[in-house]
Amino acid sequence: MQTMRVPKNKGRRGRPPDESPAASLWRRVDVPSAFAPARQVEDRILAHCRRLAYTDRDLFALKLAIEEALTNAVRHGNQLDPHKSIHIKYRITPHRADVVVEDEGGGFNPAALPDPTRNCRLSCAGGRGILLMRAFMNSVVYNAAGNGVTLTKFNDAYPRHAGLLKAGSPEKRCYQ
Amino acid sequence: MQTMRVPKNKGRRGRPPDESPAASLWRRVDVPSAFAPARQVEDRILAHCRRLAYTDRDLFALKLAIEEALTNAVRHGNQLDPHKSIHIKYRITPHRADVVVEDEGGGFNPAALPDPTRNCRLSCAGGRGILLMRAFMNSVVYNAAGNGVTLTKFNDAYPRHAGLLKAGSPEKRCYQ
Amino acid sequence: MPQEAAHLKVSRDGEIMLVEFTAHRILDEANIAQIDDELTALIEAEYRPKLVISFAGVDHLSSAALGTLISTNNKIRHHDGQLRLCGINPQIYEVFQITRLNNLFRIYPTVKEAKESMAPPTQAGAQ
Amino acid sequence: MPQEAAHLKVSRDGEIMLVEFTAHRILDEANIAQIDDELTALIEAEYRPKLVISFAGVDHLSSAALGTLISTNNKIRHHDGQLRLCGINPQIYEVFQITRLNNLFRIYPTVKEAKESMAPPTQAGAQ
Ligand SMILES: Nc1ncnc2c1ncn2[C@@H]1O[C@H](COP(=O)(O)OP(=O)(O)O)[C@@H](O)[C@H]1O
Ligand SMILES: Nc1ncnc2c1ncn2[C@@H]1O[C@H](COP(=O)(O)OP(=O)(O)O)[C@@H](O)[C@H]1O
Repeated sequence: MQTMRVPKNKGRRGRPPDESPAASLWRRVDVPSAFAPARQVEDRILAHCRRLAYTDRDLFALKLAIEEALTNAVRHGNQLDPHKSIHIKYRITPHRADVVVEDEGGGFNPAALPDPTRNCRLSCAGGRGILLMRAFMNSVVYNAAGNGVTLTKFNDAYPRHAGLLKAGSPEKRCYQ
Repeated sequence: MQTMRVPKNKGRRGRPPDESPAASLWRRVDVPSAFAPARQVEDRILAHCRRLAYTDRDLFALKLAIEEALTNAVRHGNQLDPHKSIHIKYRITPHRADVVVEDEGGGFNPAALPDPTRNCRLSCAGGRGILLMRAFMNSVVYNAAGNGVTLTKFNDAYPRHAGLLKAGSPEKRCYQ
Repeated sequence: MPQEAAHLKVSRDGEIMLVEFTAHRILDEANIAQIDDELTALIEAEYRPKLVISFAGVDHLSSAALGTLISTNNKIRHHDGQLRLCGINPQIYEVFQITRLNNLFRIYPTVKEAKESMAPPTQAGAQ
Repeated sequence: MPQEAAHLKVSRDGEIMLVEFTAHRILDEANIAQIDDELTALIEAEYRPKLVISFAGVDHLSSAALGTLISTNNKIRHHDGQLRLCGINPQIYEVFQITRLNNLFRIYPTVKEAKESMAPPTQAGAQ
């Protein structure tokens, strides 16, 4: 699995990744760095996807990936500092959902993470969040600083993409 | 624990680290990259130390550290290639034993090793050789390339050093 | 006699304790920390803990929840105990496969099979 | 009935197998690979292996030997078995302390204490 990083000039808290005419569909919400307010936004995103007839599997995958991204933003990024914020952007269309989660921390290098699936690491308690995001999303892209991540999930029920694009092989697609 | 590296100009298979008048005490032996011939040299070194009244603890420590260095040279350095050699140099005096083990491999960066004593790595089978060398020697110094290591052990029974220098705190001394 | 705890429902069958979750989702760090405390208390009260954890009714979990399961497993093994998981729905089972944790945990379809996989309390003396 | 193997001496006391080393030194990669094979065979022949490994007479070991002990421990735990180490001399015990493996293994001074620390085969039915 690999991570694609946004080029530097699109750095932290820049504009949303898509500047096409459809960019007006982006919503932006800043919430205090805590689980409860972040989860309200998550619930809104999922409700939106449910209305647009995303599959149950898509909803499971999105919930899981957004949870992991938010947890990392609160814990690793903002280091549980209640004075910091999380910046969430999302764009939901009938065929794809993009969710950007940014924190106010110093970021990290996702390419340097150890592989938690190696036998002798199986009994280590942590380090599986990013693995799960990558496995369940169509694409997981960190910005250059590492303090923002864009999750993308296609609606598996949307005809145009049916068969063409499947979750679980994010390395095959890179778009921004 | 930290590792001191020899400056680059003393690079691989250079001269022994000590070029003082006592340098004549250095012995050099090249052996085929296999455990049996390497261990003959090891036995000679230990017999020498025993004759010079090194303590039992010193002998245990030296045997352990030399074993680990040789194993790493054969396995990781020369990658079990029987056509390669191991280059051993040693200088034994009544108060200190220096042993240099060099292989013909590409080396590595000892500073980048994970810590095997962390709880969640305890059940991983490998990665304790260098930790043990460092703990049992007075000094463990890798060359810049990482394909040669100099082990130093003081004779604990030698009066001049008694009390002054103790095994198990290699970071406190750096000499070459 | 079932005991009620905030996040876990625990019932005993001889030496074996069956643990069920009271929530459908095991996601939140704060809840997970409490689940961890409850599991630790359960384990430490036993000489050689035998736990079956049922995921029946659980439809979401996070990597933090996996972390708690792993440390529970480590504690139980250190006390020569046994841990079995069961009732994991297919979507959550995928989480175990992706992380390869199906190789760490002993996972059974039902509570019954999980219990049967544990040794009887007496090997010779039973019946 | 003690069985003789190349590198290990194995004797049985009820459910418990006592493993002793025939050499004073457990250093050599080749020997260690064979020791690993012998231990694996022992474990796989048991339903729920209970091993006491005695280090009496062993005066040297290497990090490769520690690796074999760790993977033996992993296998035994995966089979819900129990492993105890004993008879470790002070110099070798230092190796366990430096590596913090004294936190992974259950270590006892003598074979007797190691055996006693394991559960009796029947908990209620004994005597
Ligand atoms: N937003 C972030 N800011 C800084 N570091 C992060 C962030 N997200 C992840 N990390 C780093 O990546 C590591 C792996 O993250 P993850 O796979 O989610 O597992 P876990 O959170 O259990 O450690 C974290 O331990 C942390 O060091
Ligand atoms: N001579 C060497 N040449 C190349 N790599 C080495 C050498 N010695 C050690 N290493 C590297 O350092 C790692 C740690 O070595 P060590 O602590 O002895 O543990 P182990 O040999 O069990 O892995 C090795 O896995 C290897 O990657």
